[in-house]
Amino acid sequence: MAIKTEPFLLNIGPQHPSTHGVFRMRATMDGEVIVDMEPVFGYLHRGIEKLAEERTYNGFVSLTDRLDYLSSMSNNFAYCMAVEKLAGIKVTERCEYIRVIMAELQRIASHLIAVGAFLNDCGAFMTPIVYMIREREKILDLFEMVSGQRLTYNYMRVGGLSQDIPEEFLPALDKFLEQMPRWIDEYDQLLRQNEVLLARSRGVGILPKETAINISASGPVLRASGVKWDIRKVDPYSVYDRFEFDIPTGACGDCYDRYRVRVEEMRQSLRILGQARKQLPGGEFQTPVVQPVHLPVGEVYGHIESTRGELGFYIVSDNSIAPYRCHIRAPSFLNLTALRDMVVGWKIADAILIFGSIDIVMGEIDR
Amino acid sequence: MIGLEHYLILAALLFSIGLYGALVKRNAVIILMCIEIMLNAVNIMLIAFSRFVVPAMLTGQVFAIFVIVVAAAEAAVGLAIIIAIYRNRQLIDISKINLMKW
Amino acid sequence: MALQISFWILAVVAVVAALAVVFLRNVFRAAFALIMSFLAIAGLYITLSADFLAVVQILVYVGAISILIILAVMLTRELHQGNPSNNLELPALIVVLLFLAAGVWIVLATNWKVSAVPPVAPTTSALAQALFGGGGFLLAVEISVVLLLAAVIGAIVLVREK
Amino acid sequence: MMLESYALSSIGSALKPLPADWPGGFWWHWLVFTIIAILFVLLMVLFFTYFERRAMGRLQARLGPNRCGPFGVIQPIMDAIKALTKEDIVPYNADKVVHWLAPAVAFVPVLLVFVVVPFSNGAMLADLNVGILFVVAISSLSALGIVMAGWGSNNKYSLISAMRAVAAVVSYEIPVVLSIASVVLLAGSMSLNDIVLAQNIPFILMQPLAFLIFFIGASAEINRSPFDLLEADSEIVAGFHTEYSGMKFALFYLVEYAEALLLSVLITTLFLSGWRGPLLPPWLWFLIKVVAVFFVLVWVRTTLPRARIDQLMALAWKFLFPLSVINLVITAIEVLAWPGGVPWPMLFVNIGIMAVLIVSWSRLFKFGWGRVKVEA
Amino acid sequence: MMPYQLFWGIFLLPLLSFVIIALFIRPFVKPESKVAGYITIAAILTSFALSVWGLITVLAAPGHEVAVPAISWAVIGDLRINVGIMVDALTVVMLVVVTGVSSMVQIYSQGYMQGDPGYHRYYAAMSLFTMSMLGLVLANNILFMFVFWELVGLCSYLLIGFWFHKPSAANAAKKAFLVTRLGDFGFLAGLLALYRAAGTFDISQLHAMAIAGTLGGAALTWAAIGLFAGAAGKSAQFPLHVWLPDAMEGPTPVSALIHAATMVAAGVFLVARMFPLFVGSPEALTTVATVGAITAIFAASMGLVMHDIKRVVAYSTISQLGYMMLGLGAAGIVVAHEGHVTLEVAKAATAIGMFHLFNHAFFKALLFLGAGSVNHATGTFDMRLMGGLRKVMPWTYTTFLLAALSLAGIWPLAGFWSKDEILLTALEARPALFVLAIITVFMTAFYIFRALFLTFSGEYRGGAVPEHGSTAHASHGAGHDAHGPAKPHESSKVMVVPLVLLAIPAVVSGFWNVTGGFSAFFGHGETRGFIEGLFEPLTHPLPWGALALALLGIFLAYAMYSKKWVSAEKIGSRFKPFYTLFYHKYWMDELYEGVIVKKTLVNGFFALLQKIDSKGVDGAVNGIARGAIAGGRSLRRAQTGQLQLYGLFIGIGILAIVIFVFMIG
Amino acid sequence: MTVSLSGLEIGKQLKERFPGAVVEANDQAVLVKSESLLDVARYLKDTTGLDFDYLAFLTAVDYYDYFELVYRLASLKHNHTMTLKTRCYGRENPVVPSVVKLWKGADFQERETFDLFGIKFEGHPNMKRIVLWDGFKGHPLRKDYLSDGN
Amino acid sequence: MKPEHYGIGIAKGLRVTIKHLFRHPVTVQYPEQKLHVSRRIRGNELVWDNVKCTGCATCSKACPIGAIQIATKIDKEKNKYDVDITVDTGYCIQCGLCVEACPYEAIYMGYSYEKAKYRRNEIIQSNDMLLPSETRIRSGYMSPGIAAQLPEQTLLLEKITEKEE
Repeated sequence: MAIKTEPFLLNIGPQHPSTHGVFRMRATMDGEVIVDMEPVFGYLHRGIEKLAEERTYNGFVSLTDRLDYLSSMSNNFAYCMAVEKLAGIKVTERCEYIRVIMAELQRIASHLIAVGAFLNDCGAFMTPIVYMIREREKILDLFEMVSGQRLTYNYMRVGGLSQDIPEEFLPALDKFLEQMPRWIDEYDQLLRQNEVLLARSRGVGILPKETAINISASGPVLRASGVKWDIRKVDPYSVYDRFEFDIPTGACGDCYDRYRVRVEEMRQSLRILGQARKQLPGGEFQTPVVQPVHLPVGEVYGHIESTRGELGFYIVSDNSIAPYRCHIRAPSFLNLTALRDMVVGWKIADAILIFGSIDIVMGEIDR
Repeated sequence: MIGLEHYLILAALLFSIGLYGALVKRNAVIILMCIEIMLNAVNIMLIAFSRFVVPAMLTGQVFAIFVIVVAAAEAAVGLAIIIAIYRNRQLIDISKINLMKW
Repeated sequence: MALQISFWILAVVAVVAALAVVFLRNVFRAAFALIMSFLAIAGLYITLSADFLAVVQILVYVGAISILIILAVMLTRELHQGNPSNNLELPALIVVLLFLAAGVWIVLATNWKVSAVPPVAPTTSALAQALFGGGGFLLAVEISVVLLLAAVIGAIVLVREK
Repeated sequence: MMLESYALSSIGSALKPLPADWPGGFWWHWLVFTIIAILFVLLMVLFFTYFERRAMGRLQARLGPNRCGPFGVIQPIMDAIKALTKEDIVPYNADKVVHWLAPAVAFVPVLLVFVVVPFSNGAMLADLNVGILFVVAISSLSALGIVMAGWGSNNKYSLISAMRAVAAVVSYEIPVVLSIASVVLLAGSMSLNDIVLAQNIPFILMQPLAFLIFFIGASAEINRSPFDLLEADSEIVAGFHTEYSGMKFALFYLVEYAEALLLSVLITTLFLSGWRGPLLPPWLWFLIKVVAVFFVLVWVRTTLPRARIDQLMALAWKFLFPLSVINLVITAIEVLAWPGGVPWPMLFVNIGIMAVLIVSWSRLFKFGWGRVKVEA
Repeated sequence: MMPYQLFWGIFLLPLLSFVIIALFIRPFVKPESKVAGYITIAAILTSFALSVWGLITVLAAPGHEVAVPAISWAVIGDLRINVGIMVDALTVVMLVVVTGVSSMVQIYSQGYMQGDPGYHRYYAAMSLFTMSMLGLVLANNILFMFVFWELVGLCSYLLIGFWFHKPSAANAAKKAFLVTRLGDFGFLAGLLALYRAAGTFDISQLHAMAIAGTLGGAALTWAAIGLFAGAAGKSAQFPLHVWLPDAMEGPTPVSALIHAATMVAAGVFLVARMFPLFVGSPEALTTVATVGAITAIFAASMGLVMHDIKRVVAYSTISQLGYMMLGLGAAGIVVAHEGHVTLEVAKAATAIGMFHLFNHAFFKALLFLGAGSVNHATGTFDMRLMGGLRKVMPWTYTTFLLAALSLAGIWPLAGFWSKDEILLTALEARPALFVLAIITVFMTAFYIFRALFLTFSGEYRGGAVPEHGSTAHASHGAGHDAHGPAKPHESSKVMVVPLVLLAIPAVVSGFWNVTGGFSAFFGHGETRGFIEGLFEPLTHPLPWGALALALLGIFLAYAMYSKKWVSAEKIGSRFKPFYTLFYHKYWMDELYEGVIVKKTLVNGFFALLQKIDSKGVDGAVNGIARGAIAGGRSLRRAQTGQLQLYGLFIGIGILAIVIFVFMIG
Repeated sequence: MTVSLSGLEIGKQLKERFPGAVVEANDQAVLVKSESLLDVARYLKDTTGLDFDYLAFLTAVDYYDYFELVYRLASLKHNHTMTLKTRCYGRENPVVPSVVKLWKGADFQERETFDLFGIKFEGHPNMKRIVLWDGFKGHPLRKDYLSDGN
Repeated sequence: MKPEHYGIGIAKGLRVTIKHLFRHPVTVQYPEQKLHVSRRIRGNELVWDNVKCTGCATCSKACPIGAIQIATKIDKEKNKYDVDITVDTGYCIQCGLCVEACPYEAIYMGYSYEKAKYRRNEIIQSNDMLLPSETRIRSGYMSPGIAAQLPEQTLLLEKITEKEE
């Protein structure tokens, strides 16, 4: 029972509680129904791509932290991998494993926020996000332990890591791996079968498979639409080919599927973590050449499966100390393209939910 | 002492105000409001009669209940008509809705 | 005494609010004046010891009808044009005043047979008896139910999207 | 009890000369109970704001307010002081009169309702014989305040909120009144005190379905989560009170909690046998029950996500309304069958009926999501 | 001893199911779930059980009648309308027929309508129909009978036009509705005539008055003919039969229930119910018998040439209904001829027609359901595209065969017993009509076996062809497209079981009257002598003659369509004029459409009226009008179209009246 | 494992199909003329065996003389990728055809490229700035961009 | 997926939340109650060792932000190089690259994290303000020796362990 009025313009954001940053939707509304929507962003644009052209290869690592600030480790990872690919550096086994451990921990941390924020958008008053932030804090503790920071880790370097993991890290990780599955189960109990949540999210904001592909969506958004596409599987980088894990996919690409896919991915990440923990070898944590100054002329595209999708760095080098051009393929940015298609025709409440289910980070979109 | 006449005159006054509004106003919603005032005036009268003339029987109150029922129905249908007209013609100015003129 | 005071207060409020409905330019405020008037009338019912009806008045008129009217006001949004009058102001005023005069004259000229019996105290059960009891208005109640149903269906049909 | 009871038969008769048997005259009774009612409301609201934040904190693995005073108990007072000293902003181009009046219009009816609430046997301001109807009628008035606020703020979010308020209030009045009607049928009176007196078995057992409908419907009407669409902060920021600050905002805050209090009090009175209980004094029982009900509200709010407006309406019209009608019919039959009072074993039957109805109706209705075609 | 109030339940249960489905199930439940079907089936099966109980009760009751207390419904002035039900032999037999066939059909529909988007609507309409039919049967009051009569018509309209998105179905529904309405005018007229003459609507009072003779003469005759007109409309008797074949556009179970077993039989039932009135009027009886006989042969002849299996069965239905009418009329004539008619005798006389109705209901429903089953398998109704289904659909074939044999009147199946009674009565009453009837026997046997052989023997000819499927296939509903042209197969169990269950009464129901039990039941103990002894071996040549004729027809069909000894085409071309005549249904539709509606009404009568109007009336009017226009111009300014101005005038008017009254008073 | 298709092979195919369109084909990428970009892209997307249904990213590089546009295509079906390049000349008003009709994912990326490089995409439905505000002067990712907007 | 329409999901959720009522809250009351941070914490101030520093300006080059200014001049009186270091802490992003880059271990990340300033000019720090002191403890970032002396990090992971129900 929608109340129809004449169309009017509604600015959702940039100062709106659930736009996850400074994002704005210029929505044309008919009553509560959105008839047209235009995303407006750029409030956070810092020109990181331009900054990259003026920084050394290693000096830029700390700036990649600021891209997707909820998964800085993945950003570091992707950037370092791309540069190493260009420079032809082969990093040590131990380093690869630690990187994988960090990336997967980061994935869990980020998905916790994504899911929590999604449920919060759904109106579950703070509870899920508070619970999930608590779990995330545990992961952040681990990150703090290795890198000394809780948000912008700046942990990886071209050719390795900045430091080896401290000795108290592994016991803590074990403890985490032991606890976490039960917490995830508990969150599942909290809302997975909840009638209201089902009503709100199932069948809402469906992103069909074809559209998802055409729109270059990636990550959980793409997988929720039923496409089994995960860079870790289809183009295994680092040591991902040594782990057993599944790619969870959704049935139809609605908000509920995106939520479920994220939760399942957390479980899969735990599986990977368990295996990586077992296989973790000793040895050096970085290759002797730590500071590559002049990289060979050429171009490279290195991509990883970041928490939000395919995060890629396209780097063109001209043998100077800095990249000639560094393009960042930001998953949120491309996933956001799908927003208009998904939102139009739904109510404002659904729009918020759909937006939340895409899980964007403005730092990455605006760059 | 307040007697029957007071209430009746009050009712007449309210009725007249409502009638004036219904006759004069252009906004259909306002006209509907005025009609509600008229119905209320009638209700006051009915209840006053019930109270002063047949205090033991409450017949007037029974009729007032029916008036309220009719008023509710009238409000629902009237507003529905107004909204329907508004949707089609984007106006609720009753003097421009003169389709009764052949 | 209390009765008198309350009558006069309520009567004045009712009349002034009714006048406000007619003369206020802002439709939304007019709607609130209408609510004011309804509330005053509910008070008047209490002075007439019709407590049940007073509550029903609030429930139906204030709680439902006014809300619907406000909804219509918000939906149609012809607010800032306000509440204009048509060109019938003067003739209507004359007719209405004559009407009022006739009414008042009739009221004053008639010799009403006012009963001295005290009113029924709690009216609820008495009303129920009158409505549903033997020799009551059961048929009328049923008919009004049908009327309401028809109104509801009619309203739904009218407002429905194509 | 210190105060003896005096029941007004109606306000109509109250306007007649005062009876002589009240010590110190009739006005004392009014004065005392007015003060009690207002104090009760204000103190309980203050307590509730604290209690809700505290309980919600604990349910969310947090602490809640803990800075002001021991365990943060004077937090609400601090909040009040802060609200009072804040700048009062009226938005540009807003309808100023409406904007000013809205909080008052919302607040007064809620306060008024407590006139008929019995704190102990007969301890109430006015024992109206149309008590519960009075409650329903007056409490629906406070929606007007919300509509005024939404309208007067000159803010689109507020306007959406006002429209939602209109739709929700009009819809939810019906199941709520119908579920109350079945209670009234069982009690045989509309006076709240009589309803309490009629509850030898709490009506939550005799009328489980009515309780459920009332709980859902009334929490939707006072926009408690999961039906807090009017102030859905993740969607329409804060709805009707987006543009309010300072004291006016505090009044809305007060209204919100006073309504929650009202809901708790009504559930206590209608379904949990009010002030009745063994051992403890009645007013304590009353308070305990009220707080317990409020805790359930907080608990639910902490757990559930928010419904959407069309689902809210669908729930009212397709689920609660038919079920409340059915429940009313069943209750009427029971009352007809046992005119002297429904025997207690019927409570098992009623619980059974509730279970069957809910399960079967859920199947039929599916809460609105059964119809979404999801292509696997 | 169960209380007689239970009879109400028979009627109320389908009503309840209708209400539940219409108000709750249809809006809230997906059509995929079969809830509606279960509810309907449960309700009607219960009704059926109650009906059987009723039958037993009435059989046991003295006088074969049960008094059920009436309920006072409305008191309008002096007119007190009671709602009562009339339970006698006729009622209970009809009850059993209606609920029995209906329950079978509902079960069958559970399979047939599966997956249709209008599933719930279908069951709602079916429930409503069953309810109204039962109401019609139970009513003790001719006014209520009329109400239900119209309700039945409405349901028929709804169900024929069930697939209303198809123009042909919508048209057929309209046609059925309009044509039966023609008859209903007769009914209404008869009803009013009766009320005027007798002053009551109560059926038993009317009976008593008719028997006693207080009601008689021309009034009775016209009233009876009026009632018969209604019956003819509903039972598709000769001039009003055109709607029934078109009504086959509805779903097949609808055809089986409404257009074979129940609604069309309502006409016959009406005549039977009011039979004491007819007995008082030989003219009316002759009309009934003649129309019946003509309908019988007329429809049978058309049934000979149809390609659509459902239409063959439909024409067969018309023909059989003609038989029933003939039976009723003839029996009436015989009875009236003997003089001194008592109520019992009059009622016993209806037994002949009603017995055929009773038997016919089962085997005709069976035939329709069989046709539906075949359609389900092949996706078409066109017999030219079927063939060879005997092997793949053994159950359907067997039951269809039994029904066909029964229809053809083969000993000892049901049709044999009832048909020959009619023949004999006709012979006794009007030999001319007997000749028509006996020819029909041959035709019946031929056409039904033609259909049988075309459908079931020989080779499979492919089922629905996409191009052709536009008519036949489309009538099949949206849900079954998937297996239309594919290989035919036996229908699902839910469809076969009702077929088998129906086959049982189709075989055995005839034995009830072998020794006149049925007549005795109807006549409340009174039987007529002329039926007794009819079936004792070879005492009477007629049955066996008819049997031989029927066998001849079967053989001919066998020769032409199964073995192809005789070429059907050759015979067709030999009798080209007849074939064309039959195939075009005697151009009845064209006659109605072209001649009656267009020529007579539009060109003739209306044209004449127009001429009178334009010349005579207009001349006079125009003069006045011109004056009025001149006046209107001046007054026109008052008509602003502005509602409030009108309101003001009203106000002024009221004021004037008030002032006037108070000045005077 | 994602197969990176050699530019040489695809270049050969493209040369056959679109003579004159391919400027250069090396192991990494195929460089096509901007006029025939749309045809080539459509061919790459719709041909069975290639099925490049996924536009991984799109960006530009400023080489002073010309802008090089880089399209990284992938096929989810066959799990292979390739890089398609084109160049556009002129610094005042460089124009290339838009591929947004083929891959809707190009929508924001083309707008961003326009925003930061000043390359116009012909056929884009909503060609306006995306991350910078409308009145912004200059295109920051150009090599000759100075922060005062010249 | 099973049919989930009878409020079972809601009941499960309610169970989870009520369970938390009986668990310990995880938050700490910050100003009174403090946790130990990581030994490698990159606190929001740099600590400079004027003895080890040669003024080579490697840190300044490594800084991606350019927040470190190094100026050297010859102090003729004392006959040595004078190093002037100026760090704009407002710009500093605490990436730690300067510490990593320093060949002489002359610059450290700070251990403390509560160094908010009231005035803007206070955040630009130079020579003496950067020296280690009681309140300016060096962090163990990139220097395991210091790390070993710092207290062990408090982990939330160990602080609350769920009780087995």
